[in-house]
Amino acid sequence: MAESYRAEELLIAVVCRLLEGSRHIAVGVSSPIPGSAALLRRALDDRIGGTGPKVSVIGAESPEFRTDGGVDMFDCAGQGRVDAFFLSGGQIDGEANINLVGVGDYPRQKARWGGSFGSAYLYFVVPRVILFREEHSRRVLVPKVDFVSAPGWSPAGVYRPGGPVALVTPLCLFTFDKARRRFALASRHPGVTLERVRDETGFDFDAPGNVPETIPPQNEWLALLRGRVAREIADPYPKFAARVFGAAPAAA
Amino acid sequence: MAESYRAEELLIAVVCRLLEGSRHIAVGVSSPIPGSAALLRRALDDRIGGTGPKVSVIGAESPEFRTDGGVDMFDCAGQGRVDAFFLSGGQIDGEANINLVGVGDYPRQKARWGGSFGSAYLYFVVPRVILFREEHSRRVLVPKVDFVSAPGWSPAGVYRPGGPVALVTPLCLFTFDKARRRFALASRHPGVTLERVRDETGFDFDAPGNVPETIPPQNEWLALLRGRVAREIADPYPKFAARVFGAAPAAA
Amino acid sequence: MTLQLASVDALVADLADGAVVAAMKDTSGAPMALARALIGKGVRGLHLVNMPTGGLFADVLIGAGCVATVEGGGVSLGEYGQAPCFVRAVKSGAVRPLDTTCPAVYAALQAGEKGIPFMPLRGLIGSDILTHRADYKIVDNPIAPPGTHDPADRAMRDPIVLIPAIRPDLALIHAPLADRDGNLWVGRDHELRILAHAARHTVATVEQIAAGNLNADPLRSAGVISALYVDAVALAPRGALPCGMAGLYEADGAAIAAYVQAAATPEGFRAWLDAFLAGDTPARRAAE
Amino acid sequence: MTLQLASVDALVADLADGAVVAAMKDTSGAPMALARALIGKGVRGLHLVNMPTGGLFADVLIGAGCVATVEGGGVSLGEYGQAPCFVRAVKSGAVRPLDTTCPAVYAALQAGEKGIPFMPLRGLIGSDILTHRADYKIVDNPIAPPGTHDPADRAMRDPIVLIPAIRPDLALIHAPLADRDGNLWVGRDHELRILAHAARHTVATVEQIAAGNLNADPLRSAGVISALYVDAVALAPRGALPCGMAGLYEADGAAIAAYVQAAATPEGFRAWLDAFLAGDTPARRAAE
Repeated sequence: MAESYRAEELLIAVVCRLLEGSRHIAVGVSSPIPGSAALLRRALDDRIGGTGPKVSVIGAESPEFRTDGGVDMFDCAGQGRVDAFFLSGGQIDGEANINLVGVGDYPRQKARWGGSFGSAYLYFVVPRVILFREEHSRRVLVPKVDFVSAPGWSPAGVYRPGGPVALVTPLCLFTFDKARRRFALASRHPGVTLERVRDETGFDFDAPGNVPETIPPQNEWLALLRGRVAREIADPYPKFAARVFGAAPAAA
Repeated sequence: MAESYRAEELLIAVVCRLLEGSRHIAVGVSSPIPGSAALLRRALDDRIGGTGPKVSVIGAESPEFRTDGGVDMFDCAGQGRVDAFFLSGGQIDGEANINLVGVGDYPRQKARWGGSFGSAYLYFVVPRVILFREEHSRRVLVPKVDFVSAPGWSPAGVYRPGGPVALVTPLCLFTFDKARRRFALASRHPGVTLERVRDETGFDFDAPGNVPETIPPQNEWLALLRGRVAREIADPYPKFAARVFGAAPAAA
Repeated sequence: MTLQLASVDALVADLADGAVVAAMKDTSGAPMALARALIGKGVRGLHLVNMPTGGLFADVLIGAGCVATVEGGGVSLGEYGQAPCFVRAVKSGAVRPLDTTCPAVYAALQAGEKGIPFMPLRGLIGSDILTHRADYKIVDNPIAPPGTHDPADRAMRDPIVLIPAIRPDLALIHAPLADRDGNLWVGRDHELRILAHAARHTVATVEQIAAGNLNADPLRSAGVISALYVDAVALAPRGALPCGMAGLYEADGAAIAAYVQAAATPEGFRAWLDAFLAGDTPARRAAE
Repeated sequence: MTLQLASVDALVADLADGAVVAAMKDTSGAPMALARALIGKGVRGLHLVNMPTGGLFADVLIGAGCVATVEGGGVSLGEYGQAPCFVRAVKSGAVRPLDTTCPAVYAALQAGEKGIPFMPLRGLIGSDILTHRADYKIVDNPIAPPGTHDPADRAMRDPIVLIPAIRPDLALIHAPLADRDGNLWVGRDHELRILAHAARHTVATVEQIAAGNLNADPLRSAGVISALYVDAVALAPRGALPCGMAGLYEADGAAIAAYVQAAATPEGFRAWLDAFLAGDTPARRAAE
């Protein structure tokens, strides 16, 4: 019988599936769910006898996960040595443009966020960028972002080995079609209807005739998640680990 | 009464005078005489209550003199933080072009030396480059170098805060006139005639009506040289220190 | 060349209004003791370069009215939320944001370190960062592999952005350790070395003064900023608080949360600042 | 991710003829044990990048016929004189010299490290290096300060050289220490980190294997090349001889002087090489 799971665990499982085959996954700041997904990926790969991906967590203290600093991390991505990364956005639009700067006319905007951080670079050089946002609403998923921190696609001739592959929200999983510059609904999370996704999404997207439901995390995934992964994610994200898994850091 | 001195001590004194006012002197590989001059400069400045220049000796082991490595040293010079450096040449011509590569048609030359090393960069960015060569002959001081490792001057518009100020040989001291792109004979070492300098120099140079004789090192300079400087230069150049000053390394 | 230890105030005494100052992200040693000195001195109009992002240090300086321009990848208090003074100052126009992406800040400072006028950087093309950065130039990559660079074919021209060098007038550092020769130990935080090299002048507060020369220790010397780049050093134990120092002390989370709450209004920030300037440090409060 | 220790020969077993290999100057840990493996394997046509200069390691590889192109700031045995095999091979045309200046090698590898196509460098203009380096481009600095860049005024155009990136196929390192996770400790020799980052693959011989993870030690970790960049490690105590290892052992001056004398002729070099390949190391000779 399938165990019950938390909403976070479902999202972790969705992201984890998108990371299959990665050799080096980097996780940015304030990303406990993507971070857990990367660690789950590693735990799964380790189990089947392979060598799990290297996971670098920006801001982690433990030698196993920490980076050599920002310059090295960006250089590493520039060398093509980072396969997967996660980005978010205060606004994300239907062409996968992301906005981390603010709403309204720049620079004196009516809403101002932190800034573009590494997005305008990493979105270009990391082959598998997964967009992740814990709010699915028309406020966030807009027809056109007010400020392009990083564009979802680039014209021919622009050096761009990287870019978005998917967008994960609490309602669904979209995949990004690079050629068509559009999202397609790949699965809706259990209990979510296509209509609800359409209602709460500000941009137009493709949807197959019969949108499958997101597969919930298997029992063995949940066991790994609540064991090894929970202990590991408690290094960079102790509060998250305690809240979701009731876990203390591995080293504590 | 003036003490007798060795030929090396005279050259050290000549170079040392050219270093007056430097805050940071860098010394390249295989440069015991320039290195000793830099350390004498520092010893003299320290004596008069000032703070002597920082002396970085490429290849030195002691923390006091060693550099942070090649990249840092070149960057440091690029920042304008190296005031003086020394270059030499298998050939040096009358426009202060230097050749560290070889004689004859490149690349299959009839004589081949090591290569240009840092010259093609440091000659441009270090304000006070002193050319130093222990052989004064028409073989070395040529009308035109066969290969320009680094040019003695640059056209207007080329970024060039640095360049040659002087050429020191066993026979004499030339200063370089940047505007006229010519050397001028500043002094001939004791016992050397203008005629001899002309005979043994392959390029044309300016000479005043009455060329002064190089001032020999004062007794107090010789004392410093044979004491503190001899001990210090024995770190990077133990054989030189033993041969010229009979000195062992300061730390030994 | 033995360095005299200075007072923290003396480190910034000569800093002129309008200077370009730079500091690293809070987790690399937030120079909070230096923030107190800068605000106490009443400096104005600074161009603050956050390497590559700003946090509490930047927000406090902005709130105190010291900053005219804030450059970097972003300003945020991370898990504590948005930086309240930064957000307010940008919205009101009190501060001009020079938004960019983190690796562009590093590229600019590395260009400064090398004495080159610019550094190329991938990415950025098509972003609104570029729209608002007239100082960034797009050129056609002259080194593009053969066949990819046909000037007649716009699609094949391989555009690339050039980031102009930054050479800050003053770098502000809080480091774990200095020696009396003026060398700083920053451990594996190699970016602090880039910062000190790029800046025309560098001052540092430190947690501790080491006995002997840091470069004489083969283990320490791998993490040293040479005295060549350091103008003055002052002792400021726990000088990063309420931010943390890796391996020495944790950030004071309660104090940062209290800051976020206080700084939600200009009046609240002013009251917080008065206490901060009066030296009402978390350490002192904890002792009460 | 525990690394299996390899044999020295295994480190280069997959290296193809014609590959671009890079190593640092002899004083940063000459990978002499790897030279033996490369020559034993009979690799040919290498493009050898000396970072930034070559010494005994380069000269031996060249003499053994492994190298088609030698790139760098120079090849020399320093106080022991010219590098005999290099000089002979350049004169005969057996090896193509790609002469440049030391900081250009660093710039090329730093561009490789950053994944950018080129790095600008001051200097070089008017040198014959530039005459023979068609791959180096001169452009007008697009970032020149206002007023200095009038396209009509040739004298004011601020030309600057762009150095194309180098990404070696294989970096060859001899380091003091590695751990079983594949991290290398290189201390203050930060350039070795640039080399490993720039190269697509890196192999290393080391003097010793550390207990535990080097990154777990706050002092060691400042001088570590992350395992992320290291493909394989082999133990080779005194693996730099007859070159020295800073802090561990001195160069064997007598052995280098003997090399210079022997390598003055092709026959002499061949005899020296036979002994070298047979493992007739200075340490062994000293024991006899």
